[in-house]
Amino acid sequence: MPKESLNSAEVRDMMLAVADKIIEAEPILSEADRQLGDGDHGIGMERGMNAVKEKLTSEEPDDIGKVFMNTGMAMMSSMGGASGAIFGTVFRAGGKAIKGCEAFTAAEAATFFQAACEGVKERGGAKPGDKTMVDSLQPAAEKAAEVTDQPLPAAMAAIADAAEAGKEASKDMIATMGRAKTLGEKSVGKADAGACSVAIIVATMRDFVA
Amino acid sequence: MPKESLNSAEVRDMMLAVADKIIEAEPILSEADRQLGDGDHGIGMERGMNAVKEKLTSEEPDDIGKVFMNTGMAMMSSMGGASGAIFGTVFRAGGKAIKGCEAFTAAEAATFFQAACEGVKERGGAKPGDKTMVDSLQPAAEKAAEVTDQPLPAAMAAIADAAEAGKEASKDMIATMGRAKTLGEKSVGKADAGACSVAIIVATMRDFVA
Amino acid sequence: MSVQKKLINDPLKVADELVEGLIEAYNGEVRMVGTRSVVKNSIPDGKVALLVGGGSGHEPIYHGLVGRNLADGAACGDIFAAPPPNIVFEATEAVNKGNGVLYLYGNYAGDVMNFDIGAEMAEDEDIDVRTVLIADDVCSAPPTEKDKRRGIAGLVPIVKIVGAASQKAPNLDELEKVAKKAVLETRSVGVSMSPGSIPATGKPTFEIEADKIGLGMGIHGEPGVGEIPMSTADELTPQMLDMIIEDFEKDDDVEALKEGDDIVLIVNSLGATTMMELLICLRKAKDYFNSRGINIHDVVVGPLVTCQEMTGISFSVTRVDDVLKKFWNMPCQSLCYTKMTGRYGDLS
Amino acid sequence: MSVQKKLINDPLKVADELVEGLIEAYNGEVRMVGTRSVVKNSIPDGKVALLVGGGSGHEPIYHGLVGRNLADGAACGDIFAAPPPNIVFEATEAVNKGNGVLYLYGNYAGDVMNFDIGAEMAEDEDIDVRTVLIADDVCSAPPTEKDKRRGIAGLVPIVKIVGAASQKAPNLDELEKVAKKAVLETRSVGVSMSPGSIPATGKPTFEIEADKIGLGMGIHGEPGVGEIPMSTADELTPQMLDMIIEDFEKDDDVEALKEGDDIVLIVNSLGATTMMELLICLRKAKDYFNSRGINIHDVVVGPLVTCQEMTGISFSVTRVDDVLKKFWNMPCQSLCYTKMTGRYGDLS
Ligand SMILES: Nc1ncnc2c1ncn2[C@@H]1O[C@H](COP(=O)(O)OP(=O)(O)O)[C@@H](O)[C@H]1O
Ligand SMILES: Nc1ncnc2c1ncn2[C@@H]1O[C@H](COP(=O)(O)OP(=O)(O)O)[C@@H](O)[C@H]1O
Ligand SMILES: [Mg+2]
Ligand SMILES: [Mg+2]
Ligand SMILES: [Mg+2]
Ligand SMILES: [Mg+2]
Repeated sequence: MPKESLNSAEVRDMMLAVADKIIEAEPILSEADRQLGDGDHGIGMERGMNAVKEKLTSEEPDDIGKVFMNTGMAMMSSMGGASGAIFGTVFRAGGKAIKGCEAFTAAEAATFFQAACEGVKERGGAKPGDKTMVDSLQPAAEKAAEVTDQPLPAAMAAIADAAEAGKEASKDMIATMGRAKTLGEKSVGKADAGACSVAIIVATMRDFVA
Repeated sequence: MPKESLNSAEVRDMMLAVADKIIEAEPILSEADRQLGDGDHGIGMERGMNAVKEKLTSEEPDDIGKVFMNTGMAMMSSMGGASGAIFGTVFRAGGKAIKGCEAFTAAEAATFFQAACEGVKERGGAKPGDKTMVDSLQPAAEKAAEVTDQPLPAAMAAIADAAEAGKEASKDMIATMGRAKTLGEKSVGKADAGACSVAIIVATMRDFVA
Repeated sequence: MSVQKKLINDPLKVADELVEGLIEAYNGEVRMVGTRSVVKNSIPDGKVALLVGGGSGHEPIYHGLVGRNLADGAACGDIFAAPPPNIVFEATEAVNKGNGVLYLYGNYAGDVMNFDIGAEMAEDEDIDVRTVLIADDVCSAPPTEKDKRRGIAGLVPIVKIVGAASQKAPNLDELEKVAKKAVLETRSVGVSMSPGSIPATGKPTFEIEADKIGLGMGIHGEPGVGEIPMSTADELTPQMLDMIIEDFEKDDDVEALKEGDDIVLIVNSLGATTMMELLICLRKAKDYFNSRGINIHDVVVGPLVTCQEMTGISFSVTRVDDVLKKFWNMPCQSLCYTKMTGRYGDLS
Repeated sequence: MSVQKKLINDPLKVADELVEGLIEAYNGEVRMVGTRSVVKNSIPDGKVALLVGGGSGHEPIYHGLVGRNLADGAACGDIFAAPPPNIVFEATEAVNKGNGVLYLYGNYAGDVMNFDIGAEMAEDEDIDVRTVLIADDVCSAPPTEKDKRRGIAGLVPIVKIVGAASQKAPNLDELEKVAKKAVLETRSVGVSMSPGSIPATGKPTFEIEADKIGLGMGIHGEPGVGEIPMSTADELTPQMLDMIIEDFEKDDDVEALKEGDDIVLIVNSLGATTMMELLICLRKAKDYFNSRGINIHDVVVGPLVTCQEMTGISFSVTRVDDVLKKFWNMPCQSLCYTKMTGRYGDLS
């Protein structure tokens, strides 16, 4: 049954679903990183998501923003690596922006993704086109801003499509940041590992509310 | 044309033939050592035989015993390893025993192989049955003592058969010396690398006089 | 290359377990702090502290550089992953003796972000933190973009020098100056013949054809400037050293390496490359510098900065003037590098 | 395992070239003598000299053990081959300072024969030579036949201790006594997961199934006591240490290792096995000795005695009483092992 809005317990369940999907995708994510980086992205995300599950199931989910922030904190302090800081920032910055909100709707999603994207860009200095997870997160955030008046399931579907398209677009980009940058032209044709994670995260959120 | 006796130039040429055969057999000898030891026997023998060629072609072969002794010195000082000392001793001890002889005949061959075998046993402490080159050299020396009254070609043929049979017999032995000893029962079925070298050396001497 | 048989336990716990072992290797000189930091037991009050760190799996660095006249502590990440901010912060608190903490680590996006967040946490506690990034890999960006370069085996002479300097440094400013100078004067080039594998997946970090080597590859298997045919020690050594010499020449921030200069030379194995190969390459490197009138003041050879069982080699050159030389010549002791006395010490 | 891509030149010249490189690594402290010997530049007149040696290809040993408070010289053979007698003799002449030369090397048939012939040559020149064989590998023969045992990584603590003792040894007799005691108190066990390869042939030195490891294998890939299934660090470590403890128990020539004893522990990589793995095993070894009340006085971890890119690990234990401990605690410096000061030295 489609959900028009989520309460804090549902947001927690959604994040638990995200955690499981990412853990499941570990081999895919590691392989993507092996093509362009050092091959550990899936391992790191799995470690982070296990910490998320432990954190979210050990506390009462009293605030939607805090559920996301706890997700971010759990990732940041367990993962390390570029993605620990980056994905930790996604959920910490995104969650902080909607702290205190009563329900997670398309409007909150828009606030969340835009704050997340700004936070990541500030933290890591990556611009769109640098072949990082920003290339999936930024289109998602932009689309989210356009669909605030839609029901949550439709909005999340549009956002997920944008994230997926961004990830696909990252294939054509030449890496300029992080470990892949010296690949230069050779990096063309392969999707960025972090962008793959963003696409999976957003798709799982879409499926949860659908 | 069969040779009844060899002068010092012929002995030198025989040793040059031996050197070429051993160099040619490098892969076989290394493989035999790889089965039971550290896999370098062929390399060491090749190094030694290259030194022998250099030594023997740089000097006039005035004395038969000295040709053999120079062969031994060249091996001993270039090879190192167990086989440098052992095969160096073969030719040094054998050569010393016939120093000053006028011609290399079956009688000199007998003196040569017996002194060589005694020298090796004293140097390395191996007994027949220990699965070393002694298991090829000792039967060769024993046979040589029996055939002193035969023409050199026939005598060398008999000695070569004995060396070959000794090498074959080494397959059934359990290694108790050197690197192979901890193989124990597992060493059964494989010929000793040094025994393979002895068999090749004696066979080449046989072919040279035949 | 097939999956390696590694002597580990739970593949996801290797970082924790190896740091536990590292503490034992130091046999009383260091202790574990917080989640996964290594800190010296005796840091004098008021000492300007030196903190290093980075991902695990490259042993003996980074945590192996904690020691006498070296770093005071290390923040240890998981395998090939920068330490999270909380670990950086815990290490910072533990090494801080009231006179500030210098962060000195390799320039990787993940490390920079996590150490920066750690520094923000430390500053909230009024701990003075300064950061100098190690960026010695000349193949990872042109001299005009040194801030984009990776840190590889040049970190060994840099941490050695800065660690010595930190013993008597009057304040963070002075130590930062030495560190910046050491970084500026240090340049490295690496090659790799075959990959290491990630303990958790058993998978190699990259693929390469049997007759090729990766020129300029990073210590996580990051691609370098290209693949070239496998060659000999005597061909490859000058080719790599030329790249270092050219980099000193092309970089406006630093003088060219010239006749009469003194250098410290590091010949590093990336893991499975043998000491035999390092020595054969060193022999050629000595010729190379001799013929240019450049004096090898000291040389360190061995597996110092590794990527599991990766094969490959890197050269690092640090030009040492009288100041850097003084710091280089001090004795030091750690898992990664130990030096009893100066080159012409009193013991025969 | 496929043929390794090695950074060498002519495969038949690797031994000569690596020893040339080794001389450069010592940067003025040692020189090449004769065909292929490494000798310290400053050996005091009248010093009882210490000569080590053996085949090349196991770097950083044996020639890497020449150094300050260590060996005075090394006779270097070709890859995996004992040095020929003339090299032994040349090294002997060079280290001899009128008070005799102690030969201290691993117990291999080839080494014994060649060193013996070298000693005969030296005696012809009135140089007093004494030989002590290193035979620490408990898997290579039972305690009743210690004279048949191979020398493996236990040679590192033994040469360290005897090198220190040789600095002040009054005569060859006294040094021989220390050496015999160090040998008696040192026991090792090794395992191997995969072979190294011979540079000249590119071939691995042995074969082993993907899920097996060779227990008790020697440092040239000599078979050990059998093949066992691949296992974990925490299972294998106590299994190996038990063999060492049992050997001390069963040997009538030596007391059992008991509570309160002090030991020096060596955790050695046979080549490509990572420092990460060594540290994980060390962590378990520490537990093991702790629970038995045996005190690890000092520990050395790293690739010290290798066989090219072979994977595997060995543990060596030397029990140190007050005399051996005094020698252990002295500083030393060499390519293979450097120790700045004792455990509680003056530098923080
Ligand atoms: N500065 C950055 N800004 C945004 N994303 C980044 C940045 N650096 C790296 N990333 C993302 O992190 C991913 C790599 O993560 P991971 O493999 O876990 O870390 P590491 O690079 O430390 O091994 C990249 O695919 C990229 O999407
Ligand atoms: N004590 C000994 N007496 C006689 N022959 C020996 C002895 N030790 C070794 N050998 C011979 O040497 C051969 C091995 O030679 P090689 O591989 O060249 O030397 P290493 O054992 O030093 O690698 C063995 O196959 C054996 O025949
Ligand atoms: Mg990665
Ligand atoms: Mg051999
Ligand atoms: Mg990583
Ligand atoms: Mg050998």
